[in-house]
Amino acid sequence: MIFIILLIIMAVLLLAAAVYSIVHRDLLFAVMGTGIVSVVLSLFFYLLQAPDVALTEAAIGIALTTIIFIITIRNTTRDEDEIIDKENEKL
Amino acid sequence: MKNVFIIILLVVIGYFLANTFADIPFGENRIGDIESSETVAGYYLSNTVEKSKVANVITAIVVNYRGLDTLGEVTVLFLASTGLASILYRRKEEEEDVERLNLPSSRIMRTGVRVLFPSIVLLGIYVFIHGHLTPGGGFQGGTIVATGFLLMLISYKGFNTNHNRMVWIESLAGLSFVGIGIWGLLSGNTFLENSTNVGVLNSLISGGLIPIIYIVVGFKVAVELTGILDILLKIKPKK
Amino acid sequence: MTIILTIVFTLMAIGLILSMFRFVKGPRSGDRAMALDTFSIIITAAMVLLAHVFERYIYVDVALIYAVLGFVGVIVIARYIEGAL
Amino acid sequence: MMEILEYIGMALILIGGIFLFLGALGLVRMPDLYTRLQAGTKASTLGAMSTVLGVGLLHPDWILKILIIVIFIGVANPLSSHALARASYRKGVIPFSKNNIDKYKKAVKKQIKNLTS
Repeated sequence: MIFIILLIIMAVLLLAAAVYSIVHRDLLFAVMGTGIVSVVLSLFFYLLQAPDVALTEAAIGIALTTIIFIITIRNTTRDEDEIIDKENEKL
Repeated sequence: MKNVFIIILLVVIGYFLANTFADIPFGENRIGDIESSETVAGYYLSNTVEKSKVANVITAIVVNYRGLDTLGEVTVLFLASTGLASILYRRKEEEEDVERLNLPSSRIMRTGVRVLFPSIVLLGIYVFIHGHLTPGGGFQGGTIVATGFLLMLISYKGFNTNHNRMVWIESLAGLSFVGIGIWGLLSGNTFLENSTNVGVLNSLISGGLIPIIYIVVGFKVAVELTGILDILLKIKPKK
Repeated sequence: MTIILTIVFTLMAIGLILSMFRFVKGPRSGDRAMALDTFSIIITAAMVLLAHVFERYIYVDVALIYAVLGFVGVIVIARYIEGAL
Repeated sequence: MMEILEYIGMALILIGGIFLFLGALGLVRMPDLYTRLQAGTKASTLGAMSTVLGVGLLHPDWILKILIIVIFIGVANPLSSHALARASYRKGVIPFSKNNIDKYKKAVKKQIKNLTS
């Protein structure tokens, strides 16, 4: 029973992170969203007793894809300074 | 005129695709019973452990039965790395001193990375040496090693990778993969045939050629990914 | 024994939901990176615990690699935020 | 002997679960980034180490890999948290206004002066 509840909670988290990473306009946050997607997906594979696939997802999805995307964002553009200034004005 | 041509082309392609898909039976169990040894999955599950002495059946499928596919995957990775290098490597000649990092990292991070780097590389090597016993294998181990090198690259300014040595390692690894395959042909079997059955099940030396192929793949993937990350980090961002 | 495992898994699931909340809401990139870090560390602990539930020694390997690789992405994000990459 | 080890291991797992939950709760409840970093790192590091050690006590023949995991968590998690805090401060995120203590400001100013000169 607890197993099924865990699976449902994880599926909801997976969908939330995926939708977040599609919808959000800031590229860095979208990349973090894909990171969370692959973290939860890896736990999914692990729960379904496929450790090989879980290992691949952990090695490639979390580390390598995130890193390559962030280096690509560094080489192109992403506006964050405006966000920080707005937040500091609020405080 | 152009649009009419496109429509005619799409209709022809669609007709042949529909014909092809109509032949595929939907809703039937085409894999068959896994337990019976007449289907492919059943053959793999029942014969792998006895014949080639490999504890991890997935490894045997990836490297032994579908070894030619693995060769193709490694080739794709090699082509991607080569293409990236040939596009981006020219930037270095235009600007004299390419600085990888704008700010130095803190002393805490440098010390931590110096502790973690050898252990991460060792863990990656462990993963691809034990590919036939535990989950993981060449690709995963190579990725972990490349991640360790990336940590070094982003925290130390003076850390550089030797491109000549990397090219040599990559070429040797690719050559020995193909060489193992051709050796199978020369000894009277098929390409990449696992012809030597040495060792006992569940020990480090078992499975014949499978651990050797995984070690070769691990070195190749690690070197290629490190090269890709190094080249990407050396581009100057636009201000 | 089983009741303790149930309690711990429930606590972990609530923790995952809470850090997901912080990830969605968090105003700055630092908050979101922190949520990602907490996510990956909770899942590392959950994987080791699940290896105990499944009684398989091999499954610990996956958690080991997780513990190593989960933080590399966060460090790269931090170096990018700093503008030092 | 084995039963005592099992009881200790189960207690460690329970403590670890509670601390993981508290870390995530602190991530939601704390007012600004630095306090959130503190809650999310200290509590969840202790929780994860304790859970993993508890599993190691339940299965004494797994203890080698378990110890390696514990050491990795203990080194890696504070490292990433430190990098995050430093990056956010350099980027100009202001600490929570109720505590007026900010000792890091002087050090950063001195370092920036050294870098530019």
